Parts: sequence; structure tokens; C-alpha cells
Amino acid sequence: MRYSLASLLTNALTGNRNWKPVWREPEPKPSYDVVIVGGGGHGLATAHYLAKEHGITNVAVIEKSYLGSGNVGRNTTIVRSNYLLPGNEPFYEWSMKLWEGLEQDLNYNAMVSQRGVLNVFHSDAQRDAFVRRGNAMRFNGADAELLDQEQVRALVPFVDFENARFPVRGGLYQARGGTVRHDAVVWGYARSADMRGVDIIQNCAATGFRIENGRITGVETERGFIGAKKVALSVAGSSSRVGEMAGLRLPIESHVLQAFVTEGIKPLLDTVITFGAGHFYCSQSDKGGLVFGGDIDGYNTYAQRGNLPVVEDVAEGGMALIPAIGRLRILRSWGGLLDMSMDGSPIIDQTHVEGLYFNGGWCYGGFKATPASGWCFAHLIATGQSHPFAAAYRFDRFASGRVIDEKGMGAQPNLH
Amino acid sequence: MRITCPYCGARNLEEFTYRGDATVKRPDSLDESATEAWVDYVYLRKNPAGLHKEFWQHTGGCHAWLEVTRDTTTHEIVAVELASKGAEHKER
Amino acid sequence: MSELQSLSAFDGVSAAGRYGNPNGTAGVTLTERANLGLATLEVRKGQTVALAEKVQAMYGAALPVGPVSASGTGVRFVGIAPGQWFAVSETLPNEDLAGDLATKLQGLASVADHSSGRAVMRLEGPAVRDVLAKGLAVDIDPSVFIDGAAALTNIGHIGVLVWRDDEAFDLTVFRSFAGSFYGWLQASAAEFGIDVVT
Amino acid sequence: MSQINRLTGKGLVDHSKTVSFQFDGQHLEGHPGDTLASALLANGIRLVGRSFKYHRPRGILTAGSEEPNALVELRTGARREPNTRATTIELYDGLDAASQNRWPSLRYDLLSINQLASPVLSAGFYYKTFMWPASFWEKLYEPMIRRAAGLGYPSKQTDPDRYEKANAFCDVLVVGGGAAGLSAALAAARTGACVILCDEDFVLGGRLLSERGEIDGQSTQDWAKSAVAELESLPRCRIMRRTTVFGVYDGGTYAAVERVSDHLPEPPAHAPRQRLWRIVAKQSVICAGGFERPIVFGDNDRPGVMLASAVRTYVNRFGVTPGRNAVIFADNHEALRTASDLADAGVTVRAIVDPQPQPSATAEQVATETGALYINGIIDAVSGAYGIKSVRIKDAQGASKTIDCDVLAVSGGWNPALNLTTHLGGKPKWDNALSCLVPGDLPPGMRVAGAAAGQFSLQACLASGEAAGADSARDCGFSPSAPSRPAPTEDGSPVAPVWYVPSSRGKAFVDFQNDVAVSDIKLAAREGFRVPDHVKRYTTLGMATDQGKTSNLNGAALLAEATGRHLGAVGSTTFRPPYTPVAIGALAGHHRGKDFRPTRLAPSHAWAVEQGAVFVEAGAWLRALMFPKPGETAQETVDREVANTRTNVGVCDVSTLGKIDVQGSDAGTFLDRVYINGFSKLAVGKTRYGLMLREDGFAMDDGTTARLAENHFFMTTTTANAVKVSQHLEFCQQVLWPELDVQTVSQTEQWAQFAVAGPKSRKIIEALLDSGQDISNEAFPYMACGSFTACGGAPARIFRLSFSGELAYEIGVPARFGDGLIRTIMRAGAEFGIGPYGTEALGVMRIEKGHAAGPELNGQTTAHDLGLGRMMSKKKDFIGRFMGQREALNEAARAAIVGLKPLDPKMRINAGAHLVKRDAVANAENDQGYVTSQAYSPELKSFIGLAMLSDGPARYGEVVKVCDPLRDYETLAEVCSPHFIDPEGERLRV
Repeated sequence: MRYSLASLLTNALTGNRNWKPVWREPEPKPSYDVVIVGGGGHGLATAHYLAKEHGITNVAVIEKSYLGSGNVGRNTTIVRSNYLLPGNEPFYEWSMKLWEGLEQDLNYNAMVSQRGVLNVFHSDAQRDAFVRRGNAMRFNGADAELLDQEQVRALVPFVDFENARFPVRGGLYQARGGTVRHDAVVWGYARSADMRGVDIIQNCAATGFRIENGRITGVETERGFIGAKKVALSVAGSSSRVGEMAGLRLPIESHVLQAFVTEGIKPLLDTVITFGAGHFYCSQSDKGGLVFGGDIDGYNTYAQRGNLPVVEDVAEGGMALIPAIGRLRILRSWGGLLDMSMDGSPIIDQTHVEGLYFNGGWCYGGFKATPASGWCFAHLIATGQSHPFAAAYRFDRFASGRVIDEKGMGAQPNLH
Repeated sequence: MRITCPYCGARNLEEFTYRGDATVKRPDSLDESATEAWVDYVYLRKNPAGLHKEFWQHTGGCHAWLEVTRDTTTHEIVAVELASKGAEHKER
Repeated sequence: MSELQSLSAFDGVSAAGRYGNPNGTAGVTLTERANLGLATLEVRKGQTVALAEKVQAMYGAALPVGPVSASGTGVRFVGIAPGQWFAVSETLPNEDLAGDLATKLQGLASVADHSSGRAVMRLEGPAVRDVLAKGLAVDIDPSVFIDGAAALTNIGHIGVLVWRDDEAFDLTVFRSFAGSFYGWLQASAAEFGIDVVT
Repeated sequence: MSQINRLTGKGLVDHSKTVSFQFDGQHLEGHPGDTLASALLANGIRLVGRSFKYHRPRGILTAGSEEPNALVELRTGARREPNTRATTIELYDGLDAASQNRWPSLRYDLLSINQLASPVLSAGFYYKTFMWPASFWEKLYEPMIRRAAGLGYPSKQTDPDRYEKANAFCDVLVVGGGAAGLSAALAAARTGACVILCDEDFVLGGRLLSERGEIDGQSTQDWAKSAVAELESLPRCRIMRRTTVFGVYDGGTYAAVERVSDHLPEPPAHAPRQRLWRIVAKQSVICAGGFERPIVFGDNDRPGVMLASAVRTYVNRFGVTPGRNAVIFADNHEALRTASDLADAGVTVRAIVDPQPQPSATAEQVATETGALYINGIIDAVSGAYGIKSVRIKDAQGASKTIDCDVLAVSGGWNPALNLTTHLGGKPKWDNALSCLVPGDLPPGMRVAGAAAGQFSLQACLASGEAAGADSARDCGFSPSAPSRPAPTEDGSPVAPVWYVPSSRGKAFVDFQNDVAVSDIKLAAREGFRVPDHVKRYTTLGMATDQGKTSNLNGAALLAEATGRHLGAVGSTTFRPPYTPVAIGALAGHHRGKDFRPTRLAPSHAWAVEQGAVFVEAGAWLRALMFPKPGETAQETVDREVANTRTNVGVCDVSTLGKIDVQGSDAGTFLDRVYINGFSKLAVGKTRYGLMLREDGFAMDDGTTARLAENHFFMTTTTANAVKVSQHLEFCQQVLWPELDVQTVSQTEQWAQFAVAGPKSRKIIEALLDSGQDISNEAFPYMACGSFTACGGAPARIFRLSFSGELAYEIGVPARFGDGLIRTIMRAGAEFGIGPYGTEALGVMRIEKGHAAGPELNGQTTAHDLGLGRMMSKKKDFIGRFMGQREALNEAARAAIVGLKPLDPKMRINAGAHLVKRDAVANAENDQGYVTSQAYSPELKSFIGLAMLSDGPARYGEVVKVCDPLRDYETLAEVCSPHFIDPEGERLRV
């Protein structure tokens, strides 16, 4: 059923009794052309683009829990394409463009809100680094502006300009960046893929892979064997766990990133702001809560929860940047499992197993990458060729040294 | 999370700095044929769900590098040793 | 000695007086311990036993194993890390202590002077534990943190070495942090009142 | 009107004193011991707030921190606190509160028209519309939605109050001071164990304060008093009132917030507003109590509808009746006490409505005793939008009757407050007998007692608390005495709860604050949202400020019915910290404003302040950026400082550079392995520049290392990487090569170090040194180092190093002499025209010399990129050697360091600009590199820059385009050697 104001009104008149399920709950078929492991944003987007862009609809998405139970439902909903390096910026800018047309593409309101993303800087050195980045964005056709202190003040007057340990001297601003209602992304992609014939199968964890003389032939699951010509892994924080079943040893560690939301308040913050001298970034949800986060806890973990020091560190960053939030209360905190790669950039590539494809290593970048990740992964699965925008996201870059290290931190995941 | 430093005793997480997998061994850098070993050492990780032997440094305390054995699904710590253990006999 | 003026780490940072809550006796008293001899010694490879014997012979102190301190003639040795100690002396002031240790422990330990690199202060008074609890994430209950006990840890994002001397606590921070640490201390002691003695 | 609903002489409030306060500008009175909620009720005020989505009029539902409706803006101006629960605010004199989420007023709220549109505003409606045209979302729809959403208004001013943090350690932590908590604390503390008892309330006792039972012949209120008295007499027991344990973390760490001053108009001098406690406990006993469940029926959100247990709290603890004519609607016997308590307080109880399938003799009897009508039936309709006026009751036979009333006490049974047991991942389990979720697997060291464990009766609370307290103490090595209270026998026969009344009229609310109604949950199920998490995310059930404390289970029950499953099989959403909302300020504590992070001051700081220096943050350090003279522009200042240093002599505090002492018989070997170049053959008395790589082959840090003695080196690092390098060296020492005899220790703070640079620098150093010490060019050539005495015996280390490219020395003295030395240097240098220079001038001179610094050592560059590829030793092992050889890190096409000279010397070479071929378009395909550093060179009378340019070193002489589209700037520049000045280094050696 097409969504529109009209459909809302007609259904309202009939007591909303005629709405149909957003996606079917089919039993798994014995085999598919493609089985996507992981019913998160990336997996569902991959299914949507496989069907829509490549006409491949004999596809199943299998999810161990409920749809969107992973990072796509646990992030701070920020979208932006303010990347520095050639391997990254074109990809994230393409993702930005897909966000801009997403709702019309999916006929689902994901509340793509281009309210702007502001990264403040505190020193000439930081400014120069941001200028280098902003110019890289411009070179790639993305939008970027350099703001001076007064322009920042105009955007966020309640930021501490008077008594700050690290005074704000300006910022790099991407007006097209913003936020997206994360759950809606899941449901919108799921609905669209389902309408195109993709089987979405929840509560169906992969327990193993059937590999015959170097070629994948299917997935063992809690609900039995599912044959597949091609299998695509899109399991973020579970990458190593699932990959190991197929004999993959990956340049990835699983870490937890905590996020927080305050009680709902009337509008305070109209843009997304990121602190350059501490670990704090924040936006205000349409419901009214300030949604914010900071740095990862920094140790390998599979528990979707973090610890107190990071909670305090984030709060200190928040108070240092916006001393007006002291009396606002944190309502809830949560943690997502990040697939932190060794150079801080993702992987979209074939594996040593024929027909087995891998998508992971998203670090902090997973949510904003969702559309482009699905787009490029679908392209790889359908054509066997890396999409130009994802050409650098290959396993072999670690051996060759052509790493994509935005932060220049080296092979230490918790520093990216 | 609290880690019991063999020297300082139990301390809060914020006193420790994480480095990661402590099972990897640094290959011989003069062996030009060791490319695979080096790629594995620098970039590849088992990243297990369960017991994980990992390097931490007690940077907020005695600066000792530690080998901590910790369950990555529960954060339970089952063993902590000084990474330099055995240094004394190595010198003989 | 040199015509260069010697300034303590708290010079220009703290001024004698009563701060915070003005009522009753101050909860804590802060006294700077300036011009102490301060040095670290780290045992040379394989010299653990020899070093202990030498320190016993030269300074009459049993080098502690673990985070506690032992006082000998004029020198207190505080355990700070495996094979590492922080030495403190009033009788061998400033650079003298490091010089003395380097000579006497030649070949057994590597010695480094810290007499200028650290600010040392003494905190005591009825509320001293309540004040320290606002920064010190270490259990300093008398039953646990016994006389002589030491801890290398953090207070308010500042590295600190603390040891207990009877009912007083001696704290050392890096010299450049003296001002920030003093700020934390003033804020944390305010509700009890603090006497600064110099 | 003054306190018309106050019950004289009843409750724990101090009737002898009055406290005056304001609500929506109305002046009212209450008593000490009141909460804002009890005081409002005492004054007959029932309408307190508006709901989130439909702006429905709302009153007070509970008497605790689970309150979903009665949220107010407390205080004004910079201290305004939106969404504060009236039920937890301790009344103080002058309290000023305002209702929220209404306009223009609480009674007449424009957006209440949303109620009319409620069929369209069904769950998730916004996902289905507002899509056309795309651009309207930001312009129109979203601003509209944002304005309507949210609850209270935040203050946009800096929070004026102080916060702090504190640490506590104990054997046994008891959370909650009710019957179970007090028993647990007593049992544990009597053994001599160190016990901390935290309670969120300002009076300990929990439900004991709200009920009229007896313990050991005392009233429950008196028993609580004496229990607290005994605990306070025990030396190792600490009671923390107004303290909420809100989070459980790994390793027995519990986070709590103490509301030190929230019960006062503002914090007293020297006191914080709130304090964050980090409690480390060997054992813990969670006695957080329980939450009573509302029953879901039409218009069940009307002001005057209140939980039965809350009614008892207002009557028994606060001496306030929520109304004068009451109706009880409860599916369980415990709630019948509400009827008795009201009746004894002189309140008319009109009816007891019992929705259970079978009539209850017990209920009937209570009805008779209280003079109430007993009806075995349901509430069919509620009238009174701004305050309940009457209810229509339908009995089992279908006969209905309307009864006037101003309070409807509701109870659907109880849920354990088990939130804290799940913070570490424990899953609650379904209990069929109790028809609720109870704690499942507990984290190490945690026990649960009382209502939180599903032990709802008073006897069970006391007994389970005592047992848990004793067992916890035992596990800490103490020996408790035998339990004094027998575990109670089966307490009453469990009854199946009545979750909701399908037949009743009007919107039936499950989540009050977020206006999630039965219809929303049914719609969600219809659309395929069948797991609690999906329903939550789709309908916002349980997302309000109470996090579903009063709504989650009712919601699950409705979901179970809608999806034809047993409630036990539906599962639940996850509880996460915090248990109740926590102020961000408390979590930050002292660390805000200038105290966000500590500030490190260099030895010459005080002197530099006297000189009017401008400072800049360099990591944690404050460094002098420049020393302006009156009337100078910044550029003029820097030009002067540079020119003076190059023509006369300048001085700069370089103490902030990392300094590391490296000693031991293997020190040389060790340095060979951490630097790409060799050090073991460096002569004593000499200094050498070295570059360190990371193990992945990229540059990590650089600096000079001096050999002071055979087994004693002195390493310097960049200011930014000092700590990182120390940790790296310690890793190499302890983990990679523990067999080496090498000891390292930071000496950064011990030495005050000044660079004295310029043609006349030697004269000054000579003037400083005590007589008989020779630093002539012959005796002390470039890169020499040694120990001297200066200024009458001060130990001094001198290094003939130069960052500026001029004849220069670095002189170090113990930091206590640092201030004295800079003053002496300035005096000694006066006749030679010495001037101080800051980091800006330092930067200019190092750029003129092509020395790499932070902008070049950005973690993405290699030795090759920095023009130091040839330094990499082929023979020895060193960190980064193997991976550093990879072709991709050494190929010509890589961007490597070059100098840039603008064709027009007046044009800047903007740092951060990208480089393309002279005639190429500025786009990604043509991108060939970027400018890392830029400066104006007074000597060359031109702007210059350092850049990373693809195949740069082979392109000297080529003209490239410097593109800075971000600042709409372009210029042409010639590629040249990065060594702009004195490339042969002759000035260094004179």
C-alpha cells in the first residue's frame, strides 16, 4: 500500500484497521540466488538495491534477532560526507546524495533532516587540518564552509565562548549534513525490498557456511540449511564471529560505542555540533531529546554496553562545549558494537571463498554510509566488480600499504 | 570495569590504556620473506567473542604493561600478569 | 649556591590563608613541602638483590616490594612500579639526593632527579579523607591504606603520587600541573574549609 | 484557598510550620516534609500538566520517581529545570514551578486540538507522510513538529551551580531504604561490615512510610525510624539520603547521584548542587521496591485517576487526601487498604470496583466496613476533562451506574523495580504465579530482596532483606547471626491481573506521557511490529521520561493479546542506565569551563605574562605564541621576533618538548631499535636527530637525542607526542625486548629549557656559564652537548642544537631555576638586543628551514614523504622497518615534502589548500597534494609554504596552482626545496 496523506486519511476513517504489515514473514525457501546475512541497515539496503538496480529479487535477508536490532538502531543518526581522503570522500558524498532522495525512492519518511553538521576547531593547526578536509570535500563536489567565531556564535550562541579551556575559534560546516530517523531507514528499506520480492527472515541466525571446493553453496541457519549461489556478509560488530565460520581472519576488532539521549525539551540545538577538543557530538531529535555521544570505550567487546569513565568523559565534553546543558538530564544510554577496522576505513570486497562477499569495518561511519554501502555492495555482488566509489575498500590494501587512515593513527582500531 | 594491576592492586578503567590482542608475536624484521607474518602481526586479529588475551598499560599508575585475560562477552577478567614476566630468565 | 632564584612549584599559585567554609576549624590543612630531594631509581637488569642490599647498607632502608614506602636515615623510598622507587629526602635537598643516590648505587640502579619536576604537598585534618575521596579513586580507609601505604594514580585528570605518613597524606604532582591541582583542591575542600600554610 | 485537602494531624509533615511556594504564578502553602505533588494536592490542585502528543490535561498519577504525568519546570532563569517530577521535588520555601507543554495556558492549550486529529496521528503516522516535496521537510514540517514536541523549555544560560564527583568503597551496598533495604543494611552492618545504604528519598522507609502496618509491635513508620537510628549508630555504616543509584557497571562499580542542594532554593556557599558517587562494592543488595501497575481503560488519564498505593502515600505519609469522594478500581486485595485508609481519614469511599471474574468476599467485606458500594465489574467511562467528576461503572450483569467522585484509585498489581539487575545484561524472567517479570541471572556479587525480587508482602520484604544482607556480609568474610525473621508462608493466593478493560469508552492510555493508547499497539501489531523493541520504536511506548516504569508490562500484555501469544513469551525491552534521569552537570562534576582539563604552565609562564605575551594551547600546555609590543599587528610582531632572532639573538621556552632519560648498558641498542637511524655509535657529548616510525611503517615522532655518558642518553620528543612516545618506549622495553638492560623515565618537568638562537647567542651563553668552561666553536661544535654549571653553580645542560637555523644553543637548568634563568638571559642579552620569541616565530623559522613538524608529522606520512627515506638503516632491526619498506610507502607518486614560493611574493600559500598542475581544474582527479604549513619570511620578503606534493622532490622549478576553494582563493607557486634559508647550514656551524 502506497503511503501518502490520502492513505492516512482514508485509513483514519476506517479506524486504521486496513493497514498491512510493513514486510511479510515468509518461511525460508530451500535456496536463493543471494543470501544476505544481517538484517541491519546495510543488509537491507543491499537487498533493496540488488532488487531495484540489478533486478535480482530471489534474495533472502537473514537476521539473528529482529530487524534493525544492531547498530542501525543504536547510533546517533548523523549523516555527513565531510571526509578527507580520496578513498573515502567520493563514497560518502554518493551516500549523501542517496540520502537526499531516499524518502521518494522508498516511499517512506525517514525524516532526512539536512540541518547542517558543524565541527568546531580551537587552534590554527586544527583549522588548517579542517581546511585541507574542506577543500578535499569541495574537490569532490561536496559542500563545505569555513566559519569564523562569529559565524559559529550565530549558529550556536549557547556554546562557551567566554570561559572555555579550549576556546572555539571557528568551524567547518557542511550544510547538507544532518540527521535521519534511524529506525525508519530499516523499516523503509525492508518494506521496499519486501515489496520487490525479497524474503526477510528474522530470528534466523547463521550457524555456519557450506563451502565446496572453494565455493560457497549456502548458509547453515537456526532454521535449517539455505542454499545460495552467493552469500553476502553484512554483520558489522559480528564480522569476526561470523567470518570465522568461513575461515576469515579479518583486520577488524569489535568495540562498543555508547550513546545518550536526554529527556525531551523544546528546541535548543538546530544543527549537529562536534567538539574538537573533547569527545562530544550532539544533535536534538525531533522528539526533543538531545542525542549525543563521544569516544568508544576502547577495548574489544561483544557486550552491547559500556562503562562509566566514557559516560563521564562525554558529559565533561558536553559541559565544556555547552555549559547550559548542566541541568538537562540523561534519560537513557546504550551501546552499539562497532566493527573497527585497522585503518579506520571500511571493506567492501570479495573473500578468498568464491561467491562469499564481505561488507564491514565501518567504525563510526556505518549509519551515514548505509545507502552507499548497500548500493556498492549490491553492485559488487551483481557484477563481481568493485563499484568505482568503493574501489579502495579492498582487503589487499593492508598488505600493500595503501591504507585509508583518515586520522593518521595507524593500525590501532581503538584510536580511529 | 576494574583491573587488578599485579603491582598497584584493583583500579578503575580510566587508569588503563588499551592496546589489544596480546597473542600476536612480532616477527623478525630482517627476514625479508616474512611478509605474511608481518601483515598478520600488524593488521589481522582473531577478535574472539569470549576469552581474549590483551595488552593494557597501567598508564594512570605504575606504567606496567599487562597481559589481561578477559571475556569479551561479559567483561569478566580471569587473569592479569605483567607483560615483562620472565624477563629475568630471558637475560641468562 | 647559584644566584638564580629558586622558585617552588607553588610559587604564585598558593597563598597562605583560610579558604572556603570560614566556620570552625578547617577540615584540611595544606602545607607545601618545598626543596625536598626527589629522585627515581630503577633497578638495572639483574641487580634486584644487590640493589636492595646496597640501599639497606647505605640508607638503612629495606626497599619495599609493592606500593608502600620505607624510611631509612633521611630518605624515604616509595614503591611506584616493579623495580622502581621514588626517593624523598629532607636532609639531602633538591639535586643533592639524586647525586648521592647515583654515586652510591652506581651500576645497580639508574637514577633520575625529580626535585624540580614535582610539587609536593602535605594534606592533613579531620576532613582530609573526605576531600581526597573527591578525586582519589583508591580506598584510603585507615584499615586498608595503612601508614606508609602509597598509590600512584590520578586526581581530576592529573597524575598524582600519594603516600600516607601517620595521619597526614603527602601528594606529589608534576610541577606544571600545580596550579590546576590547587584549583581542584580548593573546590573540593571548600565545604570543609581549608588552611593553606606556607 | 489554603490546603483544603490537608488532613490535620496526619502524616510525617510538620504541620506546625508552613512553606510558601508558587505554581503557575499562584501563591500556595504547604508544610516541611511535603513534595510539590503532595502540596499541590493539599491545595486541591489536580490539573498539573499536559501530555506529549495530544496535550491531554494530566494530573498526578504516582507518589514516586516513576511519575509520567506531573512534570513541571522547576525554578527560573539560568536554574530552570524542565521535566522535573512534582512527586520527587522536596518542597522548600519560595519554590517556583510552572506547568509545561501548553500554550497559552495550562487550562486553555491550543495544541489540545491534536486530540481531535488523533485518528490521523496514529502510531508512526509521520513515516507515511510529510514526504512531498522533499525540501519542505526542513522548511515546514520539521520545525512544526519540533515546536510541538519536547516538554519543558531548557535554560539557554550557563548552569550557575557547581557539581562534583566522589569515590566510595564498601563491603555491602544496599540500594533502597524500605523494609527490605533497612533489614538488609541492619543484618550486614551488625556484623561489622562496611555498609553503604542509598535511598532516593529524603526520608528513609520507602513504603513503610505509606502504610499502616505493624512490625515488632511498632507502627511501620516508627520501626523505620528506629532502624535508621540503629544504622546511624553503627560506625562502619553510612546512610546516603537523596541519593539514587542509577547505574551498575563492571567490576562492582555502582554510579549514584546525590542531590546535595536540590531541596534548597539554591546551593549554600561552598556546597555543590549535586555530587556523582562512584561506589565500588564487594557485594550489593538491590531493594529498589516495586511499581504499581495502572489498569488500562477509557480516559484512564484524567486528572484524579491515581494509583491506589499513591493515594495511601498521600494520606498516610503526607496527610493529604487527593479528593473527598473516592472510588477504588483494583484487581487485587492489597489495594483494598486504600479504601480503609481513606475511610479512616474521613474521606468518603463511594465504591469498590472489582474487575475480577469472580466476586471477592474480602473486597465485599472491606466495602461494608468502609461504607462503600461493592461492584464486581469495570469502569466503563470517566467524565471530567480537567479533573474527574464521575465514573460510569458497569457490573458483571451489564447494568451500569454513574457515581460522582473526584478521585479514582486504581491498581492492577505490582511489578518489581528490577532495572538495576539488568544493566549488565541480565535478562528478567517471567513469573507465572506473580504475573510479572522478576530478576533473572544476577551479576557477580549482587542480590535482590523485597518487592524488587517479587517479595511483595511486608513479612517477605523484611525476611528476604535480612537474609540477603546477612549473606552479603558473610561473602565479605563477616559472620552474621542467625536470621531472626522466618521466611513468610505463601502470601495470599495469586490472582490473574486485569490488564485492560476492552469494552470501556474513550481513548485508553498505556503510556501516559507519550500518549500511547491501546489502538496504537494494536496498529503496530497489525503492521508487523511484533517484538517489544519494534513496538517501542514504532509507537514510542516506554520512551518517555519514566522509561515505561508504569507502562511496559501493560503494553506487553496488549501486544501478547494482539499477536495471540502468551505474555511470558513476548519478552521485554531492555532497561539501561540511568535508572532515573541524571543531570549532565553531575556527570561532568568539576570538569567544565577552564577546569575541563588541567592546564600545564611552562617554567617561564609568569615572566611571559609580565611581558604581555599572547598564549596558545599546545595540548595541555599553554605556550607563548608571541610577545606583541603596543600598536603592533600580529604579523608585525612575528616578523620582528623572526628578524631579531636572525640578526641579533632571540630566546624561546622549549621546556614543553618531551624529555626522556634513557639509561642502561643496552641504551644504545635500544635506541637503534626505536629510531630508523643508528645511535649506539653516537659519541658521548654529541647529539643526533632521529625519526621514529610506528610498526606499520608510518612516521610517529622525531626529535634529537644526546649522549650524556656511555650508558646515559637524553631523548627529546615533540610536545604533542611526549606521552605517546613514553608509552611506546615502555612497550618496547617491557614487551618486545625485556631482556635489554635499559631504563627510561620522563624528565620533561625536571628541566627548564630555553633555546637561545641567533648570531649573538654564543656571547650570552658564555656570559651565563661559570668561568673556566669553554663553548667556543672548536670546543663545542654544532650538535655538541654537555653538562656545565651556570650563574654561580646551577647545574646546566647545554645542547648546540638549532631549530631556527641560526647559531643556537639550548640551555637546560632544574625547573626551580627556570624563572630565574629567563630573567638572567634577558639581562645578559640586553646589550646584544635579545628579544623573546613565541611559537609563531619558531614556526616561521622552522618553515624557512624546512624542518618537519606537527602538520607534516600527521600520522599519514612516511620517512620517504618527509625526505628522510635515506636515513632508514638497511642493516638493523627497528620498529617499522619491515612494513616501512612496502612499495606503496616509498613510491615516487606519493606526496612528499617540498617548498612552495608564490610567483607573487605577496600572495599567501594557504595551509590546507590543495595543489593541482598549473593549468589543471581544481577537482579530485587533478589533486596532487596539499599545503601543510605556511608563513611569511621577512628575510625572503615573501610568503612561503611547505607542502606534500606527488613526486614533489623531482618537480623543483615547476609552477603549480594552490587551490583553496573553501576560502575562494587561488595562486600560483613554484615548487622548490623546503630549505628556503641557508640550505648548506653554514650559519649553524660558525
